[in-house]
Amino acid sequence: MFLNHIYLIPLFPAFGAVIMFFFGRRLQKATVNAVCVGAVVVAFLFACFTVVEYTHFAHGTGHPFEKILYTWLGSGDGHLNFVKRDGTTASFNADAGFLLDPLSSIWLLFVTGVGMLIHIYSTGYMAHEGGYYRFFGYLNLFMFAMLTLILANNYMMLFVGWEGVGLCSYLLIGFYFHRNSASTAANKAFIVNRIGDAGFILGALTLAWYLGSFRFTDINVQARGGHFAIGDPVLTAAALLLFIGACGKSAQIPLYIWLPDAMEGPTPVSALIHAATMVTAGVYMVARSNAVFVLAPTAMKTVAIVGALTAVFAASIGLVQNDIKRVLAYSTVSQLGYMFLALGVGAFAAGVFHVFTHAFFKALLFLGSGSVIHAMSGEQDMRNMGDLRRRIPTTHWTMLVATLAIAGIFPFAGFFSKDEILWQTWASEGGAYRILWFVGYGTALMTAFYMFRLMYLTFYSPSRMSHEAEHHVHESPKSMTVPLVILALCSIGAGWLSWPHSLGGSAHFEKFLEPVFAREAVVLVEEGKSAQLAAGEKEAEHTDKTEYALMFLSLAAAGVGWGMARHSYARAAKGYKEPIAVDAPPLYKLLYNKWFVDEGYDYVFTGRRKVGKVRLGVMGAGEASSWFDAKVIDGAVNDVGWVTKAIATISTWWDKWIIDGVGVNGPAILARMISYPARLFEWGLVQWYALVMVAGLLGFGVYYVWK
Amino acid sequence: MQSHILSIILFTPLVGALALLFVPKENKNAIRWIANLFAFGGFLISLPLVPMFWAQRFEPGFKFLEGTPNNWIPSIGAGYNLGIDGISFLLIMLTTLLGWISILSSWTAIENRVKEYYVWFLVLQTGMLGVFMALDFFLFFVFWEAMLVPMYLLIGIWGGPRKLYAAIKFFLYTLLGSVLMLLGILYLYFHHHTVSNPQVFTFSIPELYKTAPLIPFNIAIWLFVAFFIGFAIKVPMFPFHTWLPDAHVEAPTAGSVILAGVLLKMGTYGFVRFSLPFFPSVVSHPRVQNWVIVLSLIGIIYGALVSLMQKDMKKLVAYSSVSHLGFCTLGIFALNSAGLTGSVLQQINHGISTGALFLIVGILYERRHTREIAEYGGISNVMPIYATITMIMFLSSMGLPLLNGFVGEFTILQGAFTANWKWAAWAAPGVVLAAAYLLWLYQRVFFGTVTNAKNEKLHDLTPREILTFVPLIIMALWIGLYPKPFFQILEQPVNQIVQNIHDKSNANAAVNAQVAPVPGPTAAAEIGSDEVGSNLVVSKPGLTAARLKASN
Amino acid sequence: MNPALNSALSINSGMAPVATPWFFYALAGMAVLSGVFVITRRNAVHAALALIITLLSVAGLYLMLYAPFVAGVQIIVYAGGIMVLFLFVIMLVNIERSSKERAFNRMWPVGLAAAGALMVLFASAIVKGSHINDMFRDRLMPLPESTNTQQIASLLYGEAGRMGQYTFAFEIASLLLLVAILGAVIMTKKKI
Amino acid sequence: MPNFIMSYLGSTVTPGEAGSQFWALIYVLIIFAGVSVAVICMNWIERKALAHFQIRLGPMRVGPHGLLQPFADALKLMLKEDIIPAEADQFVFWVAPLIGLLAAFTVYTVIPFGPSQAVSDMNIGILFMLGVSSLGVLGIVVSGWASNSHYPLIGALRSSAQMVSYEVAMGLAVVSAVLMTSLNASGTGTLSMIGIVQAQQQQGVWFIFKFFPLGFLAFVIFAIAMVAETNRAPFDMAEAESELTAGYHTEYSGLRWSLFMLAEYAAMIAVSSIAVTLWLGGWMRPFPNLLHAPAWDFIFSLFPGLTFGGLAAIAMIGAARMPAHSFFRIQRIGLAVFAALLAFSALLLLVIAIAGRSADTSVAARFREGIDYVYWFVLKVAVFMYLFIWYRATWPRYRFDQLMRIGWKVMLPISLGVLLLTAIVGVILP
Amino acid sequence: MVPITTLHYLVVAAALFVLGAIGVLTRRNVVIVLMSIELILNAVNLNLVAFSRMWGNLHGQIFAIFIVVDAAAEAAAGLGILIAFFRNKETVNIDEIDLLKW
Repeated sequence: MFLNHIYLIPLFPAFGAVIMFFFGRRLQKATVNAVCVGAVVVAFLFACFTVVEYTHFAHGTGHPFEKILYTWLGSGDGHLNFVKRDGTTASFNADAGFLLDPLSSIWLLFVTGVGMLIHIYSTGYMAHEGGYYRFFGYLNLFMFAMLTLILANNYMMLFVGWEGVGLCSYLLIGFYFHRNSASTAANKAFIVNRIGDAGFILGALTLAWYLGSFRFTDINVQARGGHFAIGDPVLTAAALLLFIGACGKSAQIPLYIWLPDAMEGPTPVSALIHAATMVTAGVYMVARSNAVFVLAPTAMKTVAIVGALTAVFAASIGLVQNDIKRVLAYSTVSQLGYMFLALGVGAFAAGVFHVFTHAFFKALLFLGSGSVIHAMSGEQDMRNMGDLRRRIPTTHWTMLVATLAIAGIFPFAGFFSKDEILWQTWASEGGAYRILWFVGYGTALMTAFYMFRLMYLTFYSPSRMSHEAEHHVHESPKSMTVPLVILALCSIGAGWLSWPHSLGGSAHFEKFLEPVFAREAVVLVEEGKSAQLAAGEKEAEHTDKTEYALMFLSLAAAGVGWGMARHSYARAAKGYKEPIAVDAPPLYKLLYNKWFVDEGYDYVFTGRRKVGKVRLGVMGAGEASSWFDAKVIDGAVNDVGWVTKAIATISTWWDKWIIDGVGVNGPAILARMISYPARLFEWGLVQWYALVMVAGLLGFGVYYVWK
Repeated sequence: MQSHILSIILFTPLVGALALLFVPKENKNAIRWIANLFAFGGFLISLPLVPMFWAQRFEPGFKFLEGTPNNWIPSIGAGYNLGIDGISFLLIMLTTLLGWISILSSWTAIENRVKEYYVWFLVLQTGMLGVFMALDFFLFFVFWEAMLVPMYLLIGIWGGPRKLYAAIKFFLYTLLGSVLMLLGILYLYFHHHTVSNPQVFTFSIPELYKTAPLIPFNIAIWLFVAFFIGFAIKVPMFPFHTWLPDAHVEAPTAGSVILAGVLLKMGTYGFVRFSLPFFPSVVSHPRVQNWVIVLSLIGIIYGALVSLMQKDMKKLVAYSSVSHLGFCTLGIFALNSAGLTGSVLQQINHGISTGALFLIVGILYERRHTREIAEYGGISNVMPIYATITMIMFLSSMGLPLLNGFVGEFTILQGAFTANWKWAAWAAPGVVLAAAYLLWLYQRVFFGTVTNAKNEKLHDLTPREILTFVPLIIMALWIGLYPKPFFQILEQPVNQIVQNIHDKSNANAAVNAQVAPVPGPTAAAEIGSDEVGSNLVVSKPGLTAARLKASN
Repeated sequence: MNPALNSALSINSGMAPVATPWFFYALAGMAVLSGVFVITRRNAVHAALALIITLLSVAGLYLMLYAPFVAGVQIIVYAGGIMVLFLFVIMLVNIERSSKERAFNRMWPVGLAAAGALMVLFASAIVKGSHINDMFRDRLMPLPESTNTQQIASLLYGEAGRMGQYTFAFEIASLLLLVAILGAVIMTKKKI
Repeated sequence: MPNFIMSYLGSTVTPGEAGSQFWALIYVLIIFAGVSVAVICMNWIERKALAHFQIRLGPMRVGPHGLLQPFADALKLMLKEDIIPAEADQFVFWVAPLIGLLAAFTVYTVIPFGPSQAVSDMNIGILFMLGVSSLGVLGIVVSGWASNSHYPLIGALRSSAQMVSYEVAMGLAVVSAVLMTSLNASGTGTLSMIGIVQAQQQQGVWFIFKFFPLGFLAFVIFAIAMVAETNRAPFDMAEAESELTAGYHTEYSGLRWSLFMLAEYAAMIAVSSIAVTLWLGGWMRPFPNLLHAPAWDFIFSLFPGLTFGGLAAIAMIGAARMPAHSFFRIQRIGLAVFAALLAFSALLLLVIAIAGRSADTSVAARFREGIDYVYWFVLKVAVFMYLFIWYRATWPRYRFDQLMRIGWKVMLPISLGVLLLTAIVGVILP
Repeated sequence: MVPITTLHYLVVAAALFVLGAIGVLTRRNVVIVLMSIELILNAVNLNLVAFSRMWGNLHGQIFAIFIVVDAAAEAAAGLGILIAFFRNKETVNIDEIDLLKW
């Protein structure tokens, strides 16, 4: 029953958003809570029941359940068709359809789950903020977009969610619109996302053009059908384009700049959107189109490399940030880097698992930092915090759990998912990605360091708070702490879902996801064991010693990171010095300024800053073209006008002097000369004229009479 | 029995104009009420057309035919001959809707010479409707020119400071175009005479459809150029667009709504109705098609870039329409059903969203009498409803899914992609830039605190102003959420045009091969097929096909 | 046409000329004489009266030429209408005062010479004409004098519904008169 | 000679038609005499009637009951000095009355006293009549101008203006009458006066009663125009003593003045006889087809005799009631002689009536018929004359602008309307 | 007496015509000139009626009637001009009316 009405899941929050849009202004806070939070809670319950019913429906085959409402784009009955690359025609339509399979059911669960918790959390957090109904309206709209994205059965429906999510992040980041920085950040976020979306659309179009349809099912069937060669150029191009979309959305290297600025928005927003749900959309999309990616090894390599690079790069910046939310933002970027690294090396399941665990502890971290800021009445800079351990105990304990999880300490979720990824990077493709393992390992070390740095600076180090801040410090209300505790439990428990074989577990999570990624990948067996197979049945053969060694190494890295952080920040009193600043000031300056990437973009891409006197980038092009338009084309038109005027003056001159002078007046004067004698003849006397008439008559008569 | 609904729709505004003549100049209210009454009446009368058309949306050819080919001036074969198909039906509905809205919106905007204003507006309305309905080239040209004069006056009299310069520029520019078009028409007219077996002179378009493609290639190319310039100026396409920003900046609000909403569609309508069916071989010729596509791509990027840097809101929106219409022309010259459908749909969307944008700018202009962006800031604190409506309209113009902009743009991209993926690749940044300049505008005008003292006291939207936006928002949402009916309406005419282009271009493709020493690739029989990509015939699908990279 | 009258007419169908030839000479003489008076009299009124006499004598000539209707019209329009007009004008404008000045303009000899030449021309034309035998032959008049008005009417207005030969011309003539009336009124009335 | 007379009486055609100048001359003389007698009687009757209207006796002194007064006046006029104003244009001054007289009398050539009793039956009868009457205007104009003084000039202008404008109305009325003549089988009307009367005979209805309101209306218009045409009674602006000192003929005196008077009266008679011919059926006796039994013919043929008898009786009573005083004796004898004269003519007429009663073509019958025609015609004209006098007695004079206004803005439109309606009705009714 | 023939009428008409011409050409007084024009027209009429009698059809006479109508119109107009002219020029002599002189 639930499965058939799967489309209701996104509609619940949509319904909430619509009510807020029309009646929000007039509702009190309680009703707003009831409507919006209620909508998400209902959506979550509905989602759980749907997933349960789905497991019965698919009983393990992973066969996707599809429910198509109506044809959204295209004329539906197939007349509006287009010519595919191989000349055959295919009907152009993208239907408003919903699909549920293991992959989307996982996403469904943790999105609605985390979403619900954050909604509850934000009732407390936003209690005394203005525009309460507007905030929840946007949140619900976001949930609607995210759920559409997850449940979409074709690329276009996915794109609807994709853009919707981008819009909501724009609205939410720009929630405090009277703050200029917030609106610029919002703009930046939306435009960068749009760049990604452009890539995504082109990718989708290539697929449609090549495979004739937008639906995931059709594409996967064809991709896995074995018609296409590995490394098929078109598929590679499509995969790359899709990956650009993913980068845009999930803030990977070239397009990550918007995420750190997105911290301008309220903290629950950052928690929900920029930690748990939206940023994972890119991963979901890549995972969803794994069949295509698998056929494009080059694309897989780029994904892996970009993932790794983003991870290490973001982590490095994270080391020196002082704003608590900036640190977490960069940690999210680096964790996303990990996920893409996993996808890149073909370990889709591992990547997804890391998304799953990361959602919990990163949301927890953000909410925790939110309650810290709430406690510190708006203070976000870690340098004026410290010694909050006893003042806000629940927040402290929950954040400690999250930090342990993210650092990858043993029993916590982070260990299992990160370790799995590192192991997969090491083991896949016979060691081709080993170099990336080192990068990953370094990032793990840095992650542990900056997370514990955060913990020490906020909780354990001696208090550097200003006096009045110290007085106001108070533990957040129940509505905020309860979600924190729940999330803490999840971030512990989530990891156990996929207890690795090597440690005697049965990796339920992977088994659950297996049908989505591998099963039908019976690709050209005669081509030899390609990466294609690796992703599928890897864990059976070798749980040899290297895996244990790697586990130990990653634990060691976490421990070392923790130690270093403790060493340099445990006693960081007011005016403490950053160790890196002390040891390598240029490196510190570089890292602190985020590798001057933003400035670089401003110079090169957006053109907000002038290079010397010339403005480059889009704005530069804009100025150039508007100058060109005003001066050259308009100039040309005006010149044409000027030329015609010039010709006109010449022709008038010509008319006046030559034609008029000579041609017309000449004969006129001539005529006057000639006519002078004749004129004498005219006296104006009537009788004279009569006489002339009579003379004429005479002549006439004479002629006739004497003819 | 010929249904006369088209004539009724066509002449209701004119009747209104006449009725207005009798109203004394002084009592402005009566004039306004009557003008609105007729404009709304014109819209209501066009409503029954919807179900009637819906019933016969799949039948081929023109519907609601009216009048015989040469019953107007038999001596030269000009006939009062009306008829519409899917494309013109949508554009007519757009015209009547926007006509009514713009008249409603100019309630308080126009204070001096109110009577002439409304009379000219209603005449303009008839002119526009006539263009879309005319099935006779002569009638078409008459309406085409007739529509120029009122627009010139609207800009010239009720415009802003540099109104005369703008009005004259607009008028001369379009006139130049229409003169060339006239030459084209005449050539077709005489060619038809020589070719048609009962040697008859006629202007009726269905007749000309039959004989126009027979024109040999090297002449047809020049004809196409003539028509192209005529329509390109109107669209406006890249090099000919400089009149648009001036015309828009100086035109009164309602004038620019109509100018952007409908007048620009004349150009694209001209392409679809005349250039494509008349010169299939020329249009599908790779070199020509490339040129036009390049121009429209430039239009998209260039338009977006220039609008990014504009100081004046209206100029910004004007350049945005250059960019949007660049999309439309891209869609048209992709020469496949998706491209064409997307292009017509995008025209409707552009009409709705840009119409709304101009109304938005108009509302601010009405309150503060300035369009400089720097003058504004933090408006959303003062006028929340206005801010939300603007946000919706900006999103629709940007092409956010679930709103009308996306549907049009995506189908065009789809069409362009299947035609030649490089085109779509170049068009995609247009979408991004659209987001950029719109959001930047939104931020500078709406976000932030109220800096300029004058902005504090601005009152929010009056019910009348909201009423002007309601239908546009409804249409935007409808096309965004459920565009299927629109696709079905456009299906038949578009397929017909595309099919016609394929048959004709293949038919005389062989002919052209000998005639025009075009260095087309020799591989495939079709001329310029791989270039076009859309009708590429690869011998065998699947693995071992020539590893022709898709992106050549 | 009542039968009684017809029978009466039949008896002198020979239609001898209405009056004896001397009537012609009397009338012609009177006409020419008063014609001379018209152009010689210094006083406009006298000229007018002389003209009236000429007109009446010409009307008489018409009667002799079996054209009673034309004579009637001549009397009514010319004598009754136009001459009254002339007299009116002369009296209103008291032109009479100016009769003291020169009656003839400076180039009267040239005028006279031209008129004389005209006379010579006419004379020669008449003389030559009379030589041609039947140029001015006098055929028996089939013209029934009594029904002259009816015939003119039929020519002017046409019979039994059909348009006469001159109906259109007649309408135009009426138009001409209208125009003349308007013209006269406009030119003369001080303030219209 | 007798058969000559008989041939005359017997001829059924007017002398003009018959082409015999001699008879035409005799006719002219008879008419001239008849008209002068009529003028003289008119003069007397007018003065007596006017007097009796104003309850006074009128001229009683000259001759019994003033009967000789007209002759006295005539004599007086002939003897009076004939003054010609200085600076007047002698010739024109002399010619003017002549033109007036000429115009007045030439009308009579056309007036039909009987089917053959007219000087000449021109087929443009009515046209000729209108033409000549318009010539009258000339006389007046010229007379006014010739007397070289302001009042006559203005009087002349005014009266000519009046006559010209009413002439138009009169012409249109006449045209509508002529139109009625064309409503017979052959569809062609006639302008000749005799023809018109015969048309009335054929159609059996006097035109005054044809298409009832129209004929009568045309008649009324003609009657009014008639009065205006002759500058009489309400329209006598020209001779208005109070304003223009007798208008155009102030400077005239003596015989010339009498010529004007003669012309005026002649014009009156002429115009009324035209009216009679056109509308009242000319020489037809009243109720010709209603009471057309021969007995009625006989009774009506007795009328001439009876009227004269009546007159004689009146004269006889007048003579008897005259006072016996010697002064009156001569008058009583005169009156008695006059009465005897009247009685004798009555007797003669009765004899003719009785002798010629049979409708055969005997001379007596023809003679009786002739007398009947003339009698009825003259009776109707007499009635008109009486009307003229009656108008003069009762109505005040019109102011000149009222006069003109009525002429142009009232009479003309109505006459046009009547003409139009007659044409329409004539076409509609078979 | 020799029977009157059309020739006689022509002679009379010619005479009248010449008289009219003399009047027009020589007289200074506009009224007289107008009258002489009337004379000329009468001469023409006479000719017409004479020929109409000669040829035995009525066209001549009808034409004469039209000429009479025209003469009336012409007289009206002429006198109208005369009065208008007289009112502002106080003179009636035709040779003083030379506004059209170059």
